Formats: sequence, C-alpha cells, structure tokens
Amino acid sequence: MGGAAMNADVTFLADTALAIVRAVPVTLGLFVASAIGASLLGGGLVAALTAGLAPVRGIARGWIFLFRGTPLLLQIFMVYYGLAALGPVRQGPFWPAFRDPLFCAGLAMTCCCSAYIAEVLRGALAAIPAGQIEAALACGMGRVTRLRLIVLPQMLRLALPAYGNELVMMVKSTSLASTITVLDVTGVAQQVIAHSYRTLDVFCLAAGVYLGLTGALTALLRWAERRLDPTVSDGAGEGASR
Amino acid sequence: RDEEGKGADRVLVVGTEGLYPPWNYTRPDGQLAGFEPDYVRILCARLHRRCRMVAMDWDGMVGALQTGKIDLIADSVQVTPERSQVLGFTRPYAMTTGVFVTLRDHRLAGMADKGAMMDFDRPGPALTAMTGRLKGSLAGKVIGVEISGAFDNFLNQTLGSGASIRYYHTMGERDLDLLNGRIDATLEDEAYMRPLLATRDGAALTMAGPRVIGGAMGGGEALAFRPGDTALRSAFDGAIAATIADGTVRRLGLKWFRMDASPAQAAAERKGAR
Amino acid sequence: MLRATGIEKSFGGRKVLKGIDLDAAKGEVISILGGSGSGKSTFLRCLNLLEMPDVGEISIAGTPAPLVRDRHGALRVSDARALGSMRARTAMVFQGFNLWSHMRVIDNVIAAPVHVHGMAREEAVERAHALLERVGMGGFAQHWPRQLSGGQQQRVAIARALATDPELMLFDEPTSALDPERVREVLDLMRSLAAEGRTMLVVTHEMAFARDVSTRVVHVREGRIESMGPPAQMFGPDASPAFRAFLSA
Amino acid sequence: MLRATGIEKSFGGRKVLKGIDLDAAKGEVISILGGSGSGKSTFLRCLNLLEMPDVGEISIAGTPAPLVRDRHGALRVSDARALGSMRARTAMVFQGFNLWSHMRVIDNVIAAPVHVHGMAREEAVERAHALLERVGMGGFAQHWPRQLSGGQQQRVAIARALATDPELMLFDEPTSALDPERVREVLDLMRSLAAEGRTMLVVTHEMAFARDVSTRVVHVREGRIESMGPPAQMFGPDASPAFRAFLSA
Amino acid sequence: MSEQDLPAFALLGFGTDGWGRVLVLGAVLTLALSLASMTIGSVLGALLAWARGSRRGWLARLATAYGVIMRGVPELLVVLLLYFGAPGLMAAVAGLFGLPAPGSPPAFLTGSLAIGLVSAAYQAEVFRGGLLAVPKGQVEAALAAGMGPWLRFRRIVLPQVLHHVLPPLGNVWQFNLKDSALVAITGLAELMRVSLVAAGSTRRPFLFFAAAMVLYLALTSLSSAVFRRIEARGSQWAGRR
Ligand SMILES: Nc1ncnc2c1ncn2[C@@H]1O[C@H](COP(=O)(O)OP(=O)(O)OP(=O)(O)O)[C@@H](O)[C@H]1O
Ligand SMILES: Nc1ncnc2c1ncn2[C@@H]1O[C@H](COP(=O)(O)OP(=O)(O)OP(=O)(O)O)[C@@H](O)[C@H]1O
Ligand SMILES: [Mg+2]
Ligand SMILES: [Mg+2]
Repeated sequence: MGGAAMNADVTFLADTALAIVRAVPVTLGLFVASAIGASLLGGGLVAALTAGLAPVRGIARGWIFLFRGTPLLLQIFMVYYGLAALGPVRQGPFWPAFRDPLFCAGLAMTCCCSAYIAEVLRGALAAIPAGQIEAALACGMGRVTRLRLIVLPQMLRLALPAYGNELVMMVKSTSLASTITVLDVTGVAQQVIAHSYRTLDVFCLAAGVYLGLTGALTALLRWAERRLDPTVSDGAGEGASR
Repeated sequence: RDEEGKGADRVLVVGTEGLYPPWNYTRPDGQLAGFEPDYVRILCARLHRRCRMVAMDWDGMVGALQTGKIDLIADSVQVTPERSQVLGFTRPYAMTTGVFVTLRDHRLAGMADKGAMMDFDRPGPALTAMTGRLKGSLAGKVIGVEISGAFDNFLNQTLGSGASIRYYHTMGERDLDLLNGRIDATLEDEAYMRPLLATRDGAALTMAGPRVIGGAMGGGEALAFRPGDTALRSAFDGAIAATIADGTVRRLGLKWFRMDASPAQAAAERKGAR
Repeated sequence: MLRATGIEKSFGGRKVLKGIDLDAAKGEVISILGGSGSGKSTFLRCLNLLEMPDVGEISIAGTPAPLVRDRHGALRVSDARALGSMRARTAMVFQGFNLWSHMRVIDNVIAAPVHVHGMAREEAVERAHALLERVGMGGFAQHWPRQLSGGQQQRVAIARALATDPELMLFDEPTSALDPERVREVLDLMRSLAAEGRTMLVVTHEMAFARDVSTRVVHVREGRIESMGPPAQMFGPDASPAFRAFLSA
Repeated sequence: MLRATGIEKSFGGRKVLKGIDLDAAKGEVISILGGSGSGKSTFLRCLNLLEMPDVGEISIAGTPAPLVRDRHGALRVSDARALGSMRARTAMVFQGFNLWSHMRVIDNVIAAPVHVHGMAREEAVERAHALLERVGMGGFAQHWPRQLSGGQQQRVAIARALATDPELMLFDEPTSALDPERVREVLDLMRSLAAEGRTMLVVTHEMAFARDVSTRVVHVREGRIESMGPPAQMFGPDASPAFRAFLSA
Repeated sequence: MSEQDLPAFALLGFGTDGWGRVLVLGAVLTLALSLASMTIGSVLGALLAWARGSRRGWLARLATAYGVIMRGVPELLVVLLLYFGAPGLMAAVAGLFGLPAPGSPPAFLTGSLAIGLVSAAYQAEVFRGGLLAVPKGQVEAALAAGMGPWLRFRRIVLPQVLHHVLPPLGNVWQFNLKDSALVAITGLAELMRVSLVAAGSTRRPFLFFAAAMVLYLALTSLSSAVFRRIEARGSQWAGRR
C-alpha cells in the first residue's frame, strides 16, 4: 500500500514537473522581452535625467517615482484591469494588444523595472571618476563616442552587480503575470495546487525551475563580470589589503 | 496559550478568506461578516465550543490547517474528489447551482435552456441533449472561472477543448474581465451572483443558459478539517444536520444570498427538474 | 593659434583666476610656471572648457570657442559640436594622468584617433606602437593602467595626447613623475614636437625645459600673469623680482 | 630601525624586485633613486606589506614583520594585530596621494591620530592645524580633496603622514607635484624631521635633496640595488658608472 | 453589503463605513515589516559581502551559494517555508533540549525574518558593487596609517560605499517594501492584504488599488526623502554631477 501511495506520489510529481517545464517558454519569453525593454527604457531615463531640459528631467523623475514607488502587482492590475475599464482603450486600435494578458504583464514589467534599472545606472554613473570623463572630453569625443567608449563600459562594470540583482528579481517578478491569467510557471503551479492542495511540494518544484533559470542567469552575469575586468584575478596589489 | 490548550476547552481557530462576499467578507472595522461567520457562530454555540475566526490568504490556508495553525476552514469550499484526498469534509451546509453569466448585450445572453436545471448526477437523454446544446453555444468562447473553484473541472470535462478557459485568482478580477469583455462568460455559484447582479456594476450582466449542478462540480460547500480530526468533524456534522433540519441554514441563505442555498432546497429542485 | 582674453574663474566665491590674457602664435612653446595653487591647472582646463570660465574669451586657430552668455550673465556652451571639434584639435596631458582604467595601454592610445578622428584601426595601432616606443613604453601595450608605475602612467598619458596629431597641446606637469633620465627623453620629444611647429602650453616645474625649449615663459601668481617674456629675458637679470624670488627658492 | 632582507616580488610572472637588502639605522635618511618602473614604489610598498613580497624578511624597530610561509611557500600575514601596530608606527606618503575623498582636509589629517592612536580630538586638531600651516596649507582645513590642486593635495598627504609622529617614514616622490618654492619648504621640513632623529626612506628625483639631506643614497635599477653609499661617495668621482649615467641624463 | 454602492469618499474615509483607518494601519504595518526586514538584511548582507571577499574559500563559497539560492527561489516560497516550517523546526530544537514545543512564532517575526533573509542576498550584491567603487589607493592609505579592519571599514570604506550604494540600496528598500506584501499569506494585515480584502469585500477593486498605490507612494516619498538627505551629504565631497 505504501508502495502504491509512493508511486502515486511519484507520478503526480512527475506530471506536475512536466506541466511546469512546459510553461518555461512563457516565463522566459516574458523575462527576455521585458528585460530588454526595461534596460533600453532605463538607459533612456538616465539620459533624460542628465538632460538639459528641465521638463524632460521632471518627466523622468516622475516616471521613476511612480513605478518604483508602487508594487508591480498593483501596476499589473492597473494596466490589465484599469486601462481596460477606460472606454477609449477598449474601443481604440490597441485593444487587441491590451486584451492580451501577456502583453499587459510585459508592459507593466517593462515600465516598473525600467525605473529600477535607471536608479542602478544612475548610481554607477555617479561613481565613474571625474577625471576619466574629462580625459574623454579633452580629446574631443562627442557625446555618443564618450558614452560608448568611456562611460558605458565603466558604468557597466560598476553597475553589473546591482544590475544583475535587478535581472534576477525580474525573472521572479514574471510570476506575478499569473495573477492576470497568464499560464507561466507559477500560473501552472497554482493551477495544480488549486486541485491538489499540495502547496509546498508543487511550489518547491516551481521554485526549482526558477532556481535553475536564475542560476543560469547568475552564471552568465558572473562570466560577464569576469570578462569586463580581467585584472581582478591578478590580485594586483591586494597582498595584505584584505 | 493556556486558553487555547488541550481538549474540549480549546478555542477553535477557524480560517476564512474574508474577501468573498456574501459568503465571508470583512467590514471596515475589521469584523468578519457574511454567511459563514454567522453560521460558524451558530454551530459553535450549538456545540458549546469557543471559536475564533481568522482571515488569511487562500494560498496559505490549507497549509495552515495542516500545520495546526487553524483547526477548520469555513470558506465556501466545495467538496471535490481531489480535495477529499487532503481535507476531511463535513456534510455540505450549502448546495448551490452554477450559473452562466454574461454581458446583457452579448450573444450568449440568449443561450438555450435558460433557467433549466442540468443535473449531472442524473444522466439521461435530456441531459445529453442539453449538454450538446451547451457545447454548441460555448464553442470557441472564452470562459473565465476562479482558479481554486470546482467549476473548471466541470468545464474541462464537459466542454473538452471546445472553449478556452481562463483562470482567475479572485472572483472580483474575473468579474472585471467579464465587464471589460475579455471573457465571454463565466460559470459561477448562484449564491455569489445573485447579490452581484443587484448592484450598479452588475446591472450590465445577466444570467444565461442552464443552471448546472452535480457531477464534477462537487457535492456542495462544506467545512474542512484535517483528515485525522474525525471526532471534531463528526461533532460538526451533527450540528450541520440539525441546523439544516431546523431551517437555520435556509434563514441565513435568505439573509445573505436572497435565496435558499441549503442542500435540502437543492435536493427539492433537482427532484422537481426531473 | 590661441588667444585667451580676460579669463576669470571663481570656485565657491574664491577667485582663482583673476583675468588672464595670453596669446600664442603657431609654433610657440609657452612654459607656465608658478606656485602650487596659483591657478595653472585651472587656466589650462579653462582653455578647452573643461572648466567653464566665469568671464573671458577664447579662440583657437582663429575659431572662437562656442560660448554665449545666458540670462544670468554666466557663460555657457552654445554649440556642443563646435566644442567637440575644437577639443579634437587640442590635446591635454592631465596632472593626474586620467588614463581610462577599463582600457589597456594600447586602447588608451588609439581611442581618440580611431573613434574621434576616424583613423583606420591598423594605422592607429601602428602609430600608437611607435609613440609608446618613443616614450619608452614599448613593452607595455597590453598592460592595464593599474599595473603601471606612476612614471609609466604619465608616459602613456603623453603618448595618448600625441596620438591625434593635435595642433595645440596642453601639458600639465608632464614630467612630474619621471626620473631625470626619462625627463630628458620626454623633453627631447617635446623639443622635436616644437621643431615640427606645434603649439604647446606646458605647465612645468622643470626650469631647464622652460629655459631651453620654450619660446616664452609665463609666471602665474595668485591667478594673474605676474610677468612674461622670452626665456632669455625671464631668466636674465631683468626678470621681475617676484619671478626671481620664485626661482631662487 | 629597519632591516629588509632579500625582498623579491613578481607581478604576473614578471620579476619586479629581484632581491633587495637594505638596513637603515635610527635617524638615517635614505634617498632612493632610480628610473621609472625600476621598482622603487613597489619596494616601499613591500616594506609595510601593502604589497606582499614573494620572498624576504622585514623587521622594523627590532620587531620582525609578522610573516609566515604557507603550504605553498607563499608569504602571508600571521598576526593582523601585530601588522596593524607595525603600520601604525610607520607613515607613508603615496605617489598618488590617496587622500580620503569623503573627508575634509582637516579630517584627513586627524583620522589616524584620533582613531588609531587614540589622541584627544582637540589636541589632534590643534596639531593638524600646525602641520597644515607648516606645509603652507593653513587656509585649506575645511576644503574637500577634490577642491585642491595637485600640489596642495600632495602637501596635505605629507601633513597626514606626519600627524602620527611616526618612527619610520616612507615617502614616495613627496615633491613631484610641487613648484621649486614649495619643494624647498618641504625639503626644509624633512630636514628638520631628520634632525629630530627620525628614520626616513625617500623615493625622489630631487638630486639636491639626495645630496644635501640624506645620509645614504640608494640607486635602484631593474629591481636590484645597483649601488649605494653616502652622498659624498655617490655624487663623487667614485660613483658607479650606471649611477653616473643616470645622473648625467 | 451596504458598502457596495457607497460613494468613494465614504469608503475611503475614517467613518464607520470607511476603510481609511484600516488602510493607514496597514501602511504602518508594511513600514514596520520593511524596516525590520531591511535591518536584518543589511546586517546579514554586509556579512555576506564580507564573506564573499574572504580568502577562506569555503566561506566565500558558502556566501555565494546562499546568494544563488536566496535570490533564485521565489520569495513566497521562503515565506511559506518559514511560516510553515519554523514551528516544526523550533519544536525539534526544543525537543533536543527536552523543552516543551514553543508553539508558533509571531507572524510578524517570521514574516520579517523571511523577507530579511531574501533581502540580505540582494544587499550583499549591492555592497559588493559598492566596494568595487572605493579607490584602492584610499584603502591602502588607511592600511598604511595602521587602521585595523573595523576602523578601516567604519571610517574609510563605509562612508564611500554608502554613497555609492545608496541608489541600488534604495531599490532593495523599495523591493522590501513591496515584498512585505507576501507576508499577507500569514494573515498579517499589511497594506496589500488590507486593500485586497477591502477590494473584495466591497467589490470596488479600483478604488482600493488606487488607494493602496497612493499609500505606497506616500511610503516611497517618505523613504526617498530620507535617502536623498543621506545622498546629499555624500555628494558634497563627491562633487555634484
Ligand atoms: N599591480 C601591478 N601589476 C603588474 N605590474 C605592476 C604592478 N605594479 C607595478 N608593476 C610593475 O612593476 C614595475 C615597478 O613598478 P614601480 O611602481 O615600483 O616603479 P617605480 O620605480 O616606482 O617607478 P616610477 O618612478 O615611475 O613611479 C613596473 O614595471 C610596473 O609596470
Ligand atoms: N573644483 C574646485 N573647487 C574649489 N576650489 C578649487 C577647485 N579646483 C581648484 N581649486 C582651487 O583653485 C586654486 C588653483 O588650483 P589649480 O589646480 O589651478 O592650481 P595649480 O596652479 O595647478 O597648482 P599645482 O601646481 O599645485 O597643481 C587652488 O587654490 C585650488 O584650491
Ligand atoms: Mg596643477
Ligand atoms: Mg613609483
């Protein structure tokens, strides 16, 4: 009897695992799309923050304030249910897009995470030694060249740990899409839980999937970190400094 | 801790969601109100037990029961075979039919068999014919249901892949999408829908097609205990039977749902439908 | 080649430059001498607008620096593109070197030629190697800045400044971190640049350089040009007493 | 006072110090001369273990530096506390100054006396003001490091090093950013420190200092002590050819 | 049920039918939860960042593994495990010493501990990034002055790290503020749970979601003001850019 129960257990877990793994593309797609969107938008926000025009700065600041200041869950609700409640949106040309929960989740995540990423980039920008930028100015580099050649590489290096944080958080934030009927990894897990009530087992399975995704991402980030600063491993001058 | 100590003196902790009117919801002062809070009070008084009702997320509720943080769940939980594997249910204290609800101006509003009772516990040619018509109406439509409800089982089994099903975490969200036109219809418990249709927002909605009961939809709403807590459960079983018999449940149903949701009433209707 | 008129600059209420006028003809090599904190670096930095002067006019190779006065009377850049091309024709060696720490030595040197002047990469690399060789840093092309000694960093900074073939060169104490041998080499290098007819402004404490290489010596004192003249005059008996005091120290 | 024996150090396979032995008696002032990249800074940094030597022994004021050999034969610190107190009795002026950018000038100077040596704050501030005055930075106590010119930063760094009354002082080109006038002042200061009997190791390119103030001159070349002796001998006719070549540059 | 057709101001007010008081109390609880978890996270995060840089290999690996796991699994799982697992664990530990089972720890404690454990993993990364931004020469100057590790950390490293990490740390704080919503499953009446309950009970979701957004923004403004003040102090030495 115990054997049979265990068998049932194993089948249940295997079935669940399979169902969850099938949902990985949804989670991954949502993450990749909104990570790219949020990074671009976040870069734009930092550019706007450093812009000369006061209104541009104001808009960027307001954006960051709003999206960083409220929970993503609420933002997803508002984009999905709130916008739909407005007649113009429902009758407008974009309704097919806004009708789609996946699109709404991606949009909310892009907006929300762009605010976080902007903060990270802003911090890194401030940490670049002034002399490095002056040297670029002095040889006549234009804004774009300076950005590409001097600012971005140093910023990236300084921002990478915190930026990696944001990306990892984003992977997990995708799970909130399940609250607006998206059947991602969490959505599927919750569906199984709703019928089986095996909250912890199923959640652990889902957590395993997220752990795998974030683990891979973390490895990727660490590789990038090492590539960006190959001298770190030289231990140059670190003899007794720790 | 002493107060909540062992034996019959122990205060029973009752878990509920508290955001599911009119079954159970929260008042601004933090008091729980609704059918179940009233009913649990009555049952506990009958059993001479002290009970304390606490509100918590549905996600944590079964876990809380299993780890002993609460002693029973009173959250309009429908009895299904799957749930019976992990929860110990009492006999049902309510038995409600499922109704399809859609926008007044939606094509589905004119669905066939309006108001007819489809009883899946009584197979026969009539049921087969009705099922066929239902499938026809809902083919290609998007139906929204609450994720933890029993209705999705029913829809899956009855409609197969004919319609697509969306899962919602709370009924409130599902209602919004129904109003927004993201879903074509929903299948929901009549006791929940009747009061909703009476509100300003609900005026745009209407019930359509047949009322469904039995089969995969489960055996009504019951209290849930840890499977091993049989003594406690049978005590409550007795109390439930008594309150159904003396009309208490009927009275509470009329108060909260504007209808009699007691199992006795459902049984009578099902008999009549045949 | 360079004309700076009435340059003034304050930091937080303290006036650091109190009106500096300086003209440099093409091919001139001007040594700027002066005490620590007298405003030499600030002046140099004002010339390519790394520091925005409060008052003053600057023109390089006949083109005025793109400056306008805003509502509050403060100067501000009117044309970022023009400023960029003005800076592209100028090179600077910083007092603190300011090598780009995320680039290897070779990349530090080729960055401006390739990305600002659009030189072909191979050509830039070739030139860079020659320049590095010339400052005695031939073997260090693949090093990172932090792996270099102070003097080595300074020499890379010089090579970087030379890489764009600039018309005007601003050197802020380019030999401060060097030993006598290296100093001689670098000064030789600068001498040869002077011979090519390049215009140079050199903040320096090397009297030998000021005397032997420069066409003019400028003594800055407390934000003003205290005296100025050809080396023969400045180091001769007719020099101003203040400069003589400075020298005799 | 100081004894360093067989100091060797490589960076990524390249041997930078190839076995340096140096003893300094109490009150000695040793000038270290040598070409750029010859290993002077590295040697100085090895002495207070900012750089861990690969091989070698160091002892300061009779106390050996707390070094042990680990399994792989590499040196490592055996007693962090002992190292701390060794460093507390030593002061260093860095080639790049390394002022703490988040502290005002005055706080830079009093940080070590107050927090490492437990001096009362008022006393430390008073002494700091006197020291700043002495290096000509009296008016800059409340400035931030980034507001200072190169030479001013260097003078603050010197004041900071002097603030703890160290027994052994390591100076890495302490006058590189200074004008002749300031150089003279700082050298005077160091001369008076020498007269107080303090031990000093000074990496410098100032020949005047090496000749006039130091008790011994050390010529470093490619990671080795090429020659060494009292100034009279080193600057005399008997100096090694290499050193003479270095000087004559 | 009578609430359903009440006007918005009455629903959000402080009268008998108003949810104002409950919402504000929820916000206060959210703030308290976040403060507690942020504190736990800072202390543990700093230790982790230090351990990551340690030359003892096993310590660094341990810290790395902690980071990977805590950042990798959904926060909700940590909350669930702690909420449901802690009593059993405590009972087991108590059993070892022959003591009676101590019962469930308060939800506030488990909640803030769970969020704090997650927060620590993120803060460790932030601190590590900040450490990179401190010029090495300045640390060397501190070493050369004979400053011990603690002194060096407190006087030289920390002030500069704080300056560099404030923006990303602000992010973590915001994240904490919102993560505390996960504690809702333990039944703690923090802001998110309160607004969900109110939305469900009155069937007026927008009204209460909007109210919650405003309250969250209020919490944010409050905390940004604090962060800005600290940042402003730092920007004095760093020079404004
Ligand atoms: N961290 C490091 N990594 C690799 N190589 C280094 C490092 N630090 C120094 N070096 C190398 O060691 C050699 C000696 O450097 P050091 O700084 O001791 O020279 P120095 O004698 O002080 O020169 P200078 O007078 O230019 O300051 C140089 O060739 C330098 O490139
Ligand atoms: N950013 C700044 N903020 C405030 N004061 C400054 C700033 N930069 C320079 N100063 C002040 O301006 C004065 C001139 O500085 P500058 O760097 O031009 O001197 P310098 O002549 O180059 O000296 P040195 O030979 O020591 O490099 C100094 O007193 C310095 O304190
Ligand atoms: Mg200067
Ligand atoms: Mg050196």
